[in-house]
Amino acid sequence: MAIAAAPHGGGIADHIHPEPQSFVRRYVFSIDHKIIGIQYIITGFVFFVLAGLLAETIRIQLMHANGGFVSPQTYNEVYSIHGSTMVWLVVIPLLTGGFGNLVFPLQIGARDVAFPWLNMLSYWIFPIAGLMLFSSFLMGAPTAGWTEYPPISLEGQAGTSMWAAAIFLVGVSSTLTGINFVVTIMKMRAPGMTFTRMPLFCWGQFATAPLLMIATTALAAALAALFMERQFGVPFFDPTKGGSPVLWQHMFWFYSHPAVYIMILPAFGIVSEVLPTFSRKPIFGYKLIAFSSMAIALAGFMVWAHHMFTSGLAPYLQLPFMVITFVIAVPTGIKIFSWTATLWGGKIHYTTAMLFAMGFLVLFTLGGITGIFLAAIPFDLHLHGTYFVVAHFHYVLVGGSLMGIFSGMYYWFPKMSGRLLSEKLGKWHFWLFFIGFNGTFLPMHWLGLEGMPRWVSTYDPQFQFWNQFASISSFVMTAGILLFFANILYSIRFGKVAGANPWGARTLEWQIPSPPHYYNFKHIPTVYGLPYDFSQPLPYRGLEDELNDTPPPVAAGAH
Amino acid sequence: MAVASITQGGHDSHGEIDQLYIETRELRLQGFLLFLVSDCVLFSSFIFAYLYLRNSGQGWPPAGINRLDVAFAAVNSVVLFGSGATMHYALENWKHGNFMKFAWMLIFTIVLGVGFLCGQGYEYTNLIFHDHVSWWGSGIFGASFFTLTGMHGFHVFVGVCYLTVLLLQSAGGVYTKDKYFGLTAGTLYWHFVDVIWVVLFSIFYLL
Amino acid sequence: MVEKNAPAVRLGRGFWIVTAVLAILAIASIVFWYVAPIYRWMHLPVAIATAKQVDQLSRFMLATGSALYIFVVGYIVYFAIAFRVRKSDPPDAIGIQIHDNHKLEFWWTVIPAAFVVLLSVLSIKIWYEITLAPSNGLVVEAIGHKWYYTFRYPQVNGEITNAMHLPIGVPVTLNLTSADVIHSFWVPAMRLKNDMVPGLVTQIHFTPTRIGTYQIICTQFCGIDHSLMHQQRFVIDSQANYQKWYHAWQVKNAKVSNALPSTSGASVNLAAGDVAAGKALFAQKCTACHAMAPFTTVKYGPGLLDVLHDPTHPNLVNGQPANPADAAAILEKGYTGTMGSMPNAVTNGLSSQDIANLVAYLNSMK
Amino acid sequence: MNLVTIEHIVAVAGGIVVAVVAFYALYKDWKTPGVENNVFRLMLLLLGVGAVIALLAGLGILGNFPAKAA
Repeated sequence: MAIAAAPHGGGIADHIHPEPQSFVRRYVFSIDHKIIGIQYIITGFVFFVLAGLLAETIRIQLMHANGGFVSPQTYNEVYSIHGSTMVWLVVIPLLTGGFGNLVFPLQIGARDVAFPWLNMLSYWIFPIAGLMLFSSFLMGAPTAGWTEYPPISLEGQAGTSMWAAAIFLVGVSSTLTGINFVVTIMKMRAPGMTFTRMPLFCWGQFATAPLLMIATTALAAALAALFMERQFGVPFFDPTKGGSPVLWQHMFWFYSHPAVYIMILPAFGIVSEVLPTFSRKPIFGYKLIAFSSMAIALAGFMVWAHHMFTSGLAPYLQLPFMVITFVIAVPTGIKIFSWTATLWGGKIHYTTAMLFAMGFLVLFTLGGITGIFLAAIPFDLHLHGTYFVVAHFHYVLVGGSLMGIFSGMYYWFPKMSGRLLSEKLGKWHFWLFFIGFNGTFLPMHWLGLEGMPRWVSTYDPQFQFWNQFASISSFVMTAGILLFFANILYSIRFGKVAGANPWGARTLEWQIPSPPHYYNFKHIPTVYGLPYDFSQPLPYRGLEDELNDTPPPVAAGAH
Repeated sequence: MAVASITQGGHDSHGEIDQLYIETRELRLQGFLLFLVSDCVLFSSFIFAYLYLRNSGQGWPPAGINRLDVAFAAVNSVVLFGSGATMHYALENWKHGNFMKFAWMLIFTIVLGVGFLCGQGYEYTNLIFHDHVSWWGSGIFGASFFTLTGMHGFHVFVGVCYLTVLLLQSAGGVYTKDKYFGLTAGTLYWHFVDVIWVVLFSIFYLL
Repeated sequence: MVEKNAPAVRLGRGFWIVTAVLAILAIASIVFWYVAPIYRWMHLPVAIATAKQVDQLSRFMLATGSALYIFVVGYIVYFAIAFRVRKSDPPDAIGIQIHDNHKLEFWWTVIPAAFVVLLSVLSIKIWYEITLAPSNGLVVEAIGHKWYYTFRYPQVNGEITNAMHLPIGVPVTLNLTSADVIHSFWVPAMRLKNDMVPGLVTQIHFTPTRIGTYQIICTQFCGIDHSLMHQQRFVIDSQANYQKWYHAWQVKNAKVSNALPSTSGASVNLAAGDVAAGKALFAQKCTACHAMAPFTTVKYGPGLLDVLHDPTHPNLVNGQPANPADAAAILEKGYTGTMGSMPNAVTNGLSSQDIANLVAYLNSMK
Repeated sequence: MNLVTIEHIVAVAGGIVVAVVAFYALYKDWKTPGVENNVFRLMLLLLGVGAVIALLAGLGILGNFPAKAA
C-alpha cells in the first residue's frame, strides 16, 4: 500500500526541500518533524516539572492527617491541575507528539510526516493550551479533579471554563497529530517496508493515532457542552434543568478510556524497541505484539462504562462492560509474556534505557493486575473512588507510561542531540525513581483497602503512617527526577559523543547520523525484512552514503 | 466573466500530471477523509447526548414545547439535498471538461446552500420569537436542538464560503482538468454536510 | 516465522529450578491470601451477607494475581541475572535468535482467556447476588448534602441527621439520591457503595448480618469539605434496640419539629452559656480546624483566641460585627464563602445549648 | 391552498426529483475506481435515502404526529 518509489522518480521521496537558514524557521516555527518532536519533548518536560511541583504539594499536605500545608480549596485546585497536566500536557504530548514525531518517520524511512505544516500547527496549539490551563489558577482553578464531573464543575470557579477551553485546544492538537500520523504510516513507508516489517514502535503509534483522532473529538464535544453550560447556561448536565450528570460521565469516559491506551500503547512501542536492542535478540512474537496493540485499541472503545459501575447505570448494561474489560487482559498479557520471553536467552546490556524498560515490565504488570481487579464489578463497588484506584492508575501511568518515556529518553537522546546521557547519573536516577515510586504508591493499595477515599485534603489518623511513608518516598522519587534533569543539562554540553549508532540497534533511525540531516536520508532505503534479526546483516539497501560526506542528490522534482 | 476564464483554464492542462502530484493528492485525500471522520465523531457525540437526554424519562417533547414544524423542514431538507445533487454534477462536469456546466452547477449549489441557511434562519426566528424557545432557556430541548442544528448550520455556512472560494479559484485557473483535488475535497465536504442533515432531520423532526 | 536455521531451544537446568522455586512461592502466596485475615487487619468487619462473597472474590483475585505476578517478576529477575552480558563475552555477542514459538504463544493466549472466563463467571455470580438481593423489607432513603447525609424512614416526618440505624436480619432497600452535587454512599463494612446522583434515585439492597457501628464515607468529590464527609455512622442494631430507637426518634421528632421554626441565632439563649462546658466542647468539635491561638495561627480556619475582642478584626467572616449573637448565628448556620467553609450546627452535631456554651467560652478568651 | 399545502407539495416533488437524481448518479457512478468514489457512492446512497425520507415526510407518512393536548 505504500507508495512505491516511481521508477522515473519525482515523487515525494525524491522531493528534498532546501533547509531553512533563519533561526526562527529552523528552530521555532520549524516544519521538520525532528525539531517539532524535540519541541514537544522540551515543552512536555516543562509541564512535567510544574505537575511534579503540584504533586509534591499534594504529598506534603498529606503528611499529616489534618493537612494544613495549603487550604482545602488550594489543595483541590492542585490535584485537579496535577491530573489534567500529567494526562494532557505531559504523557500524551510526550508519547505521541514527542517521541512519535521524532522517531517514527525515521523508522519507516520517510523524509517527514505527511503534513508538515499541520504538524507545526498542532505543536503550537499545545503550549498555548498549556499556558491557558495554568492561567486558570489566576481566576480560580477547577477543583473537581481531572474528570470534572458536573454538577460540581458547573458551580466551580471561573477557571473551570478556562480548563475546558484549554483541554479542548489540546484535543484539537491531538486530533491533527492523529490524522497526520495515520496518513504518514499508511502512505509514506519506504519501499519494502510492509506492515509486517514495521518496527513495533511504529505499530504502537499506528494503534494510537486513530484513538487520538476519534476519541479526542468525542472529548471535544463533552468539553464544548460543559463550556456552553457554564458560560451561557445551556443545560446539558444540570439536573435541575432536565440535564443529566451521568451524560457527562458517558461522554467523558468515551474519550478518557481510549485515552489511557493513547497513554500506554506508544510506551509499549518504546519498550518493544529497547528490549530487543539491549538483549541482542529479536522481539519474541512480533506479530502477536503488533496484533495485540490493534486489539487493545479497538477494544478500548467498548469499555468506557467500567468507570461508571457506581454511577447508577442500568444493571444489565454493566455486565458487558465488565466482560470486555476482562478480555483486554488477554492481549495485554500476551505482550507482557512476550517481552519476558524476549529477555530469555539474550545478552542483556544494562544500559539505563534497558533498566527503565525492565522497570516498566515490573511496575506495569502490577498496575495491569490491579486493573483486572477493579474491572470486576463487586470489587469495584467496594473500592471505586478510594486510594486503591489512585495506586492502580499511578502504577500504569507512572510505572507504565512515564517509565516508558524515561526509557525512550535515554534511548533516543543521542539521536536528538548527538550525545549520550550519562549512564552513571542515569542509574542513580533509575534506582531512586524506582524505589521512591514503589514507596509512594504501593502503600496506597492498602490505604484504599482500609477505606481511605480519594480527593481528600485531610483523613482519619489511622492512615497517617502510610501517608507519611508515601510522602517521604515521593521525595526520593523527586530526587531521581532532579538527577534526570541534571543529567540532560550536563550531557547536552559535556556528554560523550554518540556517533550514529551507539546502542548497536537495527532500526532505520540508527543507520543515519545523529542528529540526522534535515532531509533524514540521502537516498530512501529499500527494506527487505524485519529489523530485529541480530544474526543477519541489516535488511536495508541504499544506505551506503549515509555516513560519508556525499552531498544529498538535488531533488528531481524540486521546483 | 468568471465562466469564460474557467473555460480557458481547462485547455493547457494535459500531460502535466506527475508523480509528485499523484502522491501528494493521495496524502491530502486520505487526510481530508480522516478529518471528516473526526468531524463525524463530533456530531455523533452530540447526537448521542441528545438521544440520551431525550430518553432520560421526561417525555418528548418536554412539557410546554410544541412539535417542530415537519413540513417546512422537509422543504428545507429537499433544498439542501438538492444542493448535494448539483454539487455531484458540478464535479462530474469538471471531470468531463464541461467547465461552463460546472460553473453553473456550482453556482446552483451555493444558491441552494444559502437558501437552506435562510430557511434555517426563518425557522429559528419562528421558534425564538413565536414559540419562545431559546438555546439556554428551554431546557434540554433548546440545548440539544440549537446546539446540533446550529453546529450543522455553521458547517453549511463554512461550506458555502468554501464553495465560493472554489468557484473563484477555478475561475482564476487554479485547477486544471487533471489536477482538481480542491474540488474533490469541496464535494466531499458538501456531501458530508448533507448526509449529517439526513440524520439530524430524522432524529429531530421525524422521531 | 520459525526458520530452518533457527537454533534449537533448550531450557537449562537453572530454568527448571527457578520455575520450581517460583511455583513454591506462588503456592505460598495463594495459601497466604487464603489464610490471612486481611480485612481483620484493616478493621473492616463484614456487616452484610454479600460482603463476605466480595471478600472471597477479592481473595481469589489477590491470590491468582500475586501468583501470576510472582511468575512474571521472578522470570524477569532470573533472566536479567542469567542472561546478562559477561566480561568474557565478545563485544558483538548476540542472544539466541528465536522469533517466536507458536505453541507457547498459543498457551499464553488460551490460559489467560480461560482465566478471564472463570473470573467473569465468578464476578457475575456475586454481582447477581448483590444486585438481586432480597428487597421486600424496610425501605430507607439516604440523601447526600454538602457535606452530610440525611436519612428518611417510612411513616416518620422529618429527617435523621446523625446516624443511620437499621435492624439486623431484615432486608433493606436503600434509595440513594442527592440534594446538590454527586455524592457517594460507601460503607466499607458492606463492601458496597453507590453514587448519589442529583435528579436520579439509585437503589442498593442488602440484609444486615452483624450488630455494630460502621463508617459511611463519601467517595465522590463534592466540594471543599468532601474530606470531612465521613463523620456519620451506620448503626446495625438488634431488632429490639432498633424498635426502641425508632420509636424514641419518632416521639422526639414530633417535639422537635414543632419547636424547630426558629432557625435564627435568636433562639439560642446566650445567657445560659457555660464556659467550662464550652471549653470541653471546643476541644472536641472545633480543634480539627481552629486553634485557640491568635488570628494568624491558621489550621483550616483562623485562630479563635480573642475572636470577639480583636480590634484588628472587628467583623466576623460573614461581615457581621463580632458580637456573641452573630458568632452564635455562624455556629448555627455554618458559613460558605470565599474564605472557605464551616459546617452548620446540624452537621457538627451542636444543640442550642452547645452553641450557647461555645459562645460563652469564646467570649471569655481574650 | 394554504402555505402548509404548498410546503407539502414542494417537499414531495423536490424529494422525488432529488431521489431520482441521486440514485441515477449512484447508478452511473457504480464502477468508477478510486477511494474518493467509494465515499461518493456511500454519500449518494445516503443522500437518496434522505430525499426519500423528506418525500415521506412531505406525504405525511413520517413525522405525522397528533396535535399534543395542551
